[in-house]
Amino acid sequence: MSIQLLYFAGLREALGVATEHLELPAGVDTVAALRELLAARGSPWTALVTTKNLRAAVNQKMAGPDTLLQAGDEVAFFPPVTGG
Amino acid sequence: MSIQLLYFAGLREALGVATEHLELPAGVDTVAALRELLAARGSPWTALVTTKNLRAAVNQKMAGPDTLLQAGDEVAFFPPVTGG
Amino acid sequence: MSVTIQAADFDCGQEIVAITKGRDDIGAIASFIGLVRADPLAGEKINAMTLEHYPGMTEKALAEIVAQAKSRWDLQAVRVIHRIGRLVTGEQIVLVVVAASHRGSAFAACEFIMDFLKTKAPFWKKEETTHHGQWVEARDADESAADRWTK
Amino acid sequence: MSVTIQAADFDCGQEIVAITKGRDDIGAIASFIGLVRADPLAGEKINAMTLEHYPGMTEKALAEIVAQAKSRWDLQAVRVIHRIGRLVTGEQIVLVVVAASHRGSAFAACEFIMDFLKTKAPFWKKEETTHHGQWVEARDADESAADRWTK
Repeated sequence: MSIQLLYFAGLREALGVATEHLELPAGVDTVAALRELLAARGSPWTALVTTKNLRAAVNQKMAGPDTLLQAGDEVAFFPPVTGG
Repeated sequence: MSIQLLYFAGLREALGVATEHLELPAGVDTVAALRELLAARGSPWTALVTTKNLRAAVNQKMAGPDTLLQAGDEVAFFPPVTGG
Repeated sequence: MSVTIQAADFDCGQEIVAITKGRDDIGAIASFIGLVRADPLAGEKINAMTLEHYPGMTEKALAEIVAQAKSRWDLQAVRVIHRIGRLVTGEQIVLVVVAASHRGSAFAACEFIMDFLKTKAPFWKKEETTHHGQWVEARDADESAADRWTK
Repeated sequence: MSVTIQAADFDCGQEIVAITKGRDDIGAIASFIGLVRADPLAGEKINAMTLEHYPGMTEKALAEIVAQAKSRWDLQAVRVIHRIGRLVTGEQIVLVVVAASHRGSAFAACEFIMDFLKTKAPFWKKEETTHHGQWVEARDADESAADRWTK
């Protein structure tokens, strides 16, 4: 299944990528598994597992490591928010 | 000794007086004694002792029953404040 | 001048501009506006109210409240405007603007000033409907609100 | 529309007029403005910051925060404006205006919205000095401020 990925702020800059389409291999169906899959690309992608307090959102709602992924999902990774 | 008296809001309306100069008789030298003196004028002045939570200020500072009066003082009586 | 008693209306935006103009050290501005509400009174709706005050003492009381706020919190600017005279429903009565580096201090000081203004500043409101006029009674809730700061 | 994300500046006074115009039931308006402060960074002064956000999710998060505030307090109107893009020191970043019958609700809801906006709305600040740029780190104090509302 394919998903849409978004990266924001310091993470976006570290990766040098803001968005990508990704075809998920079988078995990668949670936020935690997706982070491991991306980190396996090597530096700078290891940030997906090493960044302190990295946040994830699935379909624009905050998500935890166990949140299940479905085809067509919009998944975003970003640092803790600092607006206001 | 003589003092300046001021009345505000509902009390001013009840008394029909906003300000007066008053020559204090000997022995009337506290806020409490002044209230008794004024109340002794009879209705509507009894309000000075019967009004619930009546406030007093001496020289524009909140005063209690025991606050001492001196010649030339400005003494004000008024209901609890309701601004804002 | 941080405290003004006036009959004229005020503009919160203009007062904020006056406080912030040319400064780059303010991080947070909390403000409060009180308005005349068309509450029911004696079976009718309130049309207006008249604000009476004690000239001289009012200014001193407000200056003292602002000084207390400045001693409790690290504030960069405080502006208080309180109107007097007759105001119809929907009109603005009071404005308190507090500028600080951080929002916690700005919010706390703004609420503190309002709580003490409501219980310590010599203003009195007389509400009017078409057929009635009545002096507003002090609310116990306002005393409680002010008391919590002394704990 | 109670929530707006925009690059343009805002006027607190105009927003308050828009909320109160033609109404006579509002007694209290609490508002908050956050500004860009010239704090020190890497031995220099901050000149500006750039606000990034997550289009779509930001609007949803803010609408959710406003809905929560409305469910906790009896509010008559809420207005939130958050700017994005590059802002220099002294510029306004965020505005929250809350109208209610009584001041306690207005103050509490305004502070609640700011606390949750700071921890739940997907905005990120990058500060810049003449020679440096640095993403702002989330403050533990902001998490604590938001946590107190869940007690």
